[in-house]
Amino acid sequence: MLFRRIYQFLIVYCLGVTGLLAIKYATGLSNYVIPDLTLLFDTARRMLTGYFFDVLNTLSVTVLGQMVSIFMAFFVGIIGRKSSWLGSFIKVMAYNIQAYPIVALAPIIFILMGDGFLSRLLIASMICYFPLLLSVLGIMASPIKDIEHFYIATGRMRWQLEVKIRAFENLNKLTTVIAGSATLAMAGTIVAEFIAADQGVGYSIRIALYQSDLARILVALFSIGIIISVYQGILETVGEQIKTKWFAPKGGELL
Amino acid sequence: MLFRRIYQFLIVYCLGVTGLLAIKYATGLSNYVIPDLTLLFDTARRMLTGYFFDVLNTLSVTVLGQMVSIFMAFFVGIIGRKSSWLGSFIKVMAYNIQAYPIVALAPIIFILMGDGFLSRLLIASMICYFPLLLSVLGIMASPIKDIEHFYIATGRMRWQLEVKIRAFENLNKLTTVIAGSATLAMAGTIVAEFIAADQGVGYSIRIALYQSDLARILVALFSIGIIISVYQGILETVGEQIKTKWFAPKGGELL
Amino acid sequence: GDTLNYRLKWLFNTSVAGDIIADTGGFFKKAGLDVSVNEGGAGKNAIKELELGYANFGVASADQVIRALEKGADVVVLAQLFQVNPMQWIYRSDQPEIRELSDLKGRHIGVTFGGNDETIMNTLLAKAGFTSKDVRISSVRFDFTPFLKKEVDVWPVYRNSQGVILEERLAAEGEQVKFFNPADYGVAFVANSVVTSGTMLKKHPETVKAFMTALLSAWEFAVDPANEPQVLAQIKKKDKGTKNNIRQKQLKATRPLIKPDKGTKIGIIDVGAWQQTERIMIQEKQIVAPVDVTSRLVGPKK
Amino acid sequence: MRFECRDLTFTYPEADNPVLENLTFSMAAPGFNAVFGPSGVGKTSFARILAGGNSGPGGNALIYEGIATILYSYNQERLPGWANTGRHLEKVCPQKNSDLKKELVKIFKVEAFLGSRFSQLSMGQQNRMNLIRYLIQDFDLLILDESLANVDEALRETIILAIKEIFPAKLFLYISHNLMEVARFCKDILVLSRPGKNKGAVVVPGQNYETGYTADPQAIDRSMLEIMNAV
Amino acid sequence: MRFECRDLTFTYPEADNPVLENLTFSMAAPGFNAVFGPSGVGKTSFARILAGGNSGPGGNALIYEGIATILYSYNQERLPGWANTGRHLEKVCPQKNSDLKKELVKIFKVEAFLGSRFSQLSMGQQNRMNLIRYLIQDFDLLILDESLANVDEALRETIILAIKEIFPAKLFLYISHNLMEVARFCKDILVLSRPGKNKGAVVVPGQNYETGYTADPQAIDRSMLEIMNAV
Ligand SMILES: Nc1ncnc2c1ncn2[C@@H]1O[C@H](COP(=O)(O)OP(=O)(O)OP(=O)(O)O)[C@@H](O)[C@H]1O
Ligand SMILES: Nc1ncnc2c1ncn2[C@@H]1O[C@H](COP(=O)(O)OP(=O)(O)OP(=O)(O)O)[C@@H](O)[C@H]1O
Ligand SMILES: Cc1ncc(C[n+]2csc(CCO)c2C)c(N)n1
Ligand SMILES: [Mg+2]
Ligand SMILES: [Mg+2]
Repeated sequence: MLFRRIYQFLIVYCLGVTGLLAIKYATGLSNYVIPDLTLLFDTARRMLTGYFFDVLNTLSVTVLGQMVSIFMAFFVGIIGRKSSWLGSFIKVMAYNIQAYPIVALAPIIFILMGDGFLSRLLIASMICYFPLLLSVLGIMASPIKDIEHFYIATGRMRWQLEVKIRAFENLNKLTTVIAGSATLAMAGTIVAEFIAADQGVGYSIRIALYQSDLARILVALFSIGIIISVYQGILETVGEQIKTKWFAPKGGELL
Repeated sequence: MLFRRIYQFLIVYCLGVTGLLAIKYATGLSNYVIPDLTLLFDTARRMLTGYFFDVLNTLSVTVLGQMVSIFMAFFVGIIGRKSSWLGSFIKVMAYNIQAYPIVALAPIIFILMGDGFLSRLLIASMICYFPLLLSVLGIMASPIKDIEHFYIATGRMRWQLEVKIRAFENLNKLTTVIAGSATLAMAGTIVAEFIAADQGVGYSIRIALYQSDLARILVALFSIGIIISVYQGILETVGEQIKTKWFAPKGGELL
Repeated sequence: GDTLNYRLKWLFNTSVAGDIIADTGGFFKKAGLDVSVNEGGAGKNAIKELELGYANFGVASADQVIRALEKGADVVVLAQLFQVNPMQWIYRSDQPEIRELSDLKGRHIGVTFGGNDETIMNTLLAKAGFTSKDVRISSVRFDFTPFLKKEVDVWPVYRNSQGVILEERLAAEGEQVKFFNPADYGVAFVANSVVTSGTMLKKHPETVKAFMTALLSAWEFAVDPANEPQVLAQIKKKDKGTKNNIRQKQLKATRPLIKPDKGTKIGIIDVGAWQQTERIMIQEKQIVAPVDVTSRLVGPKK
Repeated sequence: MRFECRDLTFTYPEADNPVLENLTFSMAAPGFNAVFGPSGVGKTSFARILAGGNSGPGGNALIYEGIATILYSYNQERLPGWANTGRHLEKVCPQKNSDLKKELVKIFKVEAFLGSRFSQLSMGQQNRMNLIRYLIQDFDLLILDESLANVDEALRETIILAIKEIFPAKLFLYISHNLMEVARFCKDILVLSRPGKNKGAVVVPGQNYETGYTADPQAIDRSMLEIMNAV
Repeated sequence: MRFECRDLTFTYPEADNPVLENLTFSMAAPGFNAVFGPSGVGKTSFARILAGGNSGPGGNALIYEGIATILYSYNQERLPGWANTGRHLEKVCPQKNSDLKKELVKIFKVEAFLGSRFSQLSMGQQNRMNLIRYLIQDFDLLILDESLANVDEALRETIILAIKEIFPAKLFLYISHNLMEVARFCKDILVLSRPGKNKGAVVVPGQNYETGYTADPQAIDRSMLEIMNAV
């Protein structure tokens, strides 16, 4: 699984680079616009190790940011699942904040929180939480009558139970979204670093962009891709294990 | 519904501005860090009309971008729902492209495709499609055995039918995600404009940002919020109508 | 004939006054040219556009030109717009004045990592014999909140655009500012210049000549104080957000950068400064080997 | 304890004709009573309206005397999947009924799969597990809408007789398609027939057998005939 | 046409004991046969293994002679919700069977709700609608796993008799908890009893009544007794 993810990423990456090189040689572009392989390897030799550690730095924020996002998404999703005024208000709030592109909110965040670790974390979480929220809202707003009826009828229904029932019945969807949101958290962290921080791979990309150095950007994308593949592979493996072990699902279905 | 969305947005906005002003006066920040109300109203008087039209310009790309995203998400989600090699490959590709922060890819896109409408649209769609994809994948990968059994057993199952069944059974979740993705498409368009375009409200925000003019940014956020509220209110109303009219749901459930 | 695309380095504002006038003031048209003057920005790169055919002329800073040459781009310099680099540092007057480089000691200085202000500041610090322990360097972004909040003392700005805006904004709160200009300490790092591709120059020398003549006379017109009302009115059309008085002050600040004294011909290339720029970039390891930039300077030279 | 229904009419929002029309009858409680009628006649609809009480769509047409808590169970309910059925049973069992729970577990023959998840049970096992958790609640009226439909006949008889013995003071409404069973074990049988036929609702007495009964085939036949005539 | 099962053993992945152990029997086809046994004995498991054919978990223990197409229907299936049930029926009806479809619609008494969505039907209506769509397919063996469990007895009899009349050349395996019904209408009845009891599988002959039959109560009782002894 993990291994597959990595070599599939390598295929995707090579396809991308091959495409760029095809454009380069077809239209005779210089190394300044699209680097050749020599330059690419040379840049990789010089920068890869550094970028690798930059990505690990980014990843540390990503992991935390993803957790914060999951927490926020469930929090808002659970409150916002009702069609009451408050539910709808929370939803409007969550949606509106999302509609503001983070690039526009960033200055306000910096004014309020400075440009340290917290801002990075906040921005990463804000980018990552919304897609999660949409799924959680969709799931939390759909009753599962054949299970819930008993608890409602006997006055046992609490919001925790309702959430648990709906989450459990949609475990597949939730794990897909949560595992998938890893890349969102990563992208979010990089965006945050890009506009604010002075650490992480997003910051390195910003510098490379300043100098229009596509070779460095491609090397950075490579390190990002490898590490995100590994991270996601691990998440997926863990997700599978949680699903099969902990929740002991309908083992051996005959249909 | 629509009306409620708008005044709820106004509340959110006023809360935000009040918070900023509270910080301003509590920590004695000057007008050049956080503008006071006079400066804010003055800026609004000068810029609001212009920003309003900028947002409408942005909205035109948003609507198209959202459609492209929905199409892409279903396309990838449908192909990627199988756990076959190809399905997994498509998924890795989709995830990897997503993991690359658009801020890093955008310059490549703008350089290769020019800075016209198409680049804006592509970037907006790329930002918006991934969260949609996650939901679509989750839904498309969960079999609905009690409905699908007959079609599989009688050799009638086609991918179109499978998709239709799973989409229909998860209509609630899908409409939530699609309506919610409007704000994602909006944010995506603004980011695209922010990075490179020379039209739309993202471009206006960039100019304000280069001058660190928070008053203008706040006015821009106001226009964005109003228009996105209206757009989303309309989407939701349409969604409700589709659900109740077209699909004639379980009218009058007694449980 | 075909439309010529002219890609600026930055957004439409007063510091591109001549470029705006060339277009809206009819200078290109008079020369029989159909030119589309396009805004630049952080995501834009004129030299790449020259190569991809999206642009025929462009504005690029000297470090961009040198970097592009190192990677084999076919770019030539037609004119050097800024005789004095507008890249300067702003600081509040209530801080000790920076009279010599040693006064930088202990200051909290902003630089854009990867930007040319980093290269310039590193050169200055090297000149002063400072190590990284003698000053505090902070990474700077596009918005100057840290400076406004007094978290960073010495902040990099383009003297004629953000410099003016900041000056005004602080003045409104009763604070005065000073500027620190690297050129005063012997660092003449070249800024924005007009470029085109070698192929363009070879194949259409007449067009290039006509273009440059029109552009430079537009700049002459733009910096002539006598034309101020007209010029400001033209800029306003392209740069609506800025207030009138700011625009006026920006124009005033732009003139000495473009035309430091009456005798200076606009666009004249300061070869010595280019050579220094290349040297600095080698020293600062921005490029690995010399690129012989002087051979690519094809416009009128000092 | 009594239950009455006066002129109950109900039409589904999108339907042309009412499912229930001017339904009027009364039933003495307690007892193990039944609702009987052909497929589609409106038994489930009726049961769910009852379960809604006076605040539901039935409104004032429903008159409950001495009946406060109404529970409605049906054969397609599921238990959540995160724990085994035994744990779920424990969780929803009021302290005071834990002995009752143990007793029912034995009678319903579910001990063997208390350790299994609900989705791993056979249909009849699911039916029984679901019904137990209702029986250990506090209720005055419990509706069993085909709640034992997928259990085999022998076990069903055992279960019904046990329920009658253990809960003599409660009212049950048993919905089943098994005519013989209804005729044997139920006290009052509300027979629904299609609206339009204008027969209204008839309450037929059943044989109401208790544990250790001796069947009287002719009496059963008579009850069955009466029920069939009422349909 | 014949169907045989040799030493079929099946254990669920997480279970301790097999559900089916050394199941061995053979059955002549065609005919309306049954699988009978108490709740949880393994009828559904058995039926689904059969439906999997030789490529399923049953593998070579299953021997089909002259039986190529096996269909498995059960009572909890649903039709998609986007169209009314009539449209769905049309959609899945092979051209050549459209007369058959019309006939079945009449016999099954489903005309009245062809215009309704599946979720708006009562349980018995859902059962019937689902079964019709299987009957209009091409098949050699159709398994009815409680497919009529929620239909009333009278209608169920009509339906069973009609199926026997219309499809005399096909093999059916009818799973039901109604002993009387099985004894009356089925030809061969495979009676499953719990593994461990080591009784194996017994095939008991039923009365196999056809349309217009006259019931012989004693013969029925004999069959019922024989079945109950085999359990
Ligand atoms: N949600 C609904 N909307 C419209 N009509 C409905 C709805 N639910 C049920 N009906 C109709 O109401 C009638 C009665 O349904 P109900 O489920 O009450 O029957 P029932 O007596 O329980 O039948 P069965 O024995 O088959 O379960 C049926 O004709 C059915 O089609
Ligand atoms: N997925 C599963 N995993 C483990 N055990 C299972 C699973 N499905 C069924 N069982 C067990 O296998 C046994 C037989 O189940 P099956 O559903 O075949 O019974 P059945 O004869 O159809 O019963 P019923 O008449 O109640 O439907 C039961 O004890 C059940 O608990
Ligand atoms: C004329 C002119 N004005 C502003 C910029 C934009 N810019 C580039 S770097 C930087 C911050 C200091 O390094 C800023 C504001 C420009 N390029 N040219
Ligand atoms: Mg019913
Ligand atoms: Mg079964």
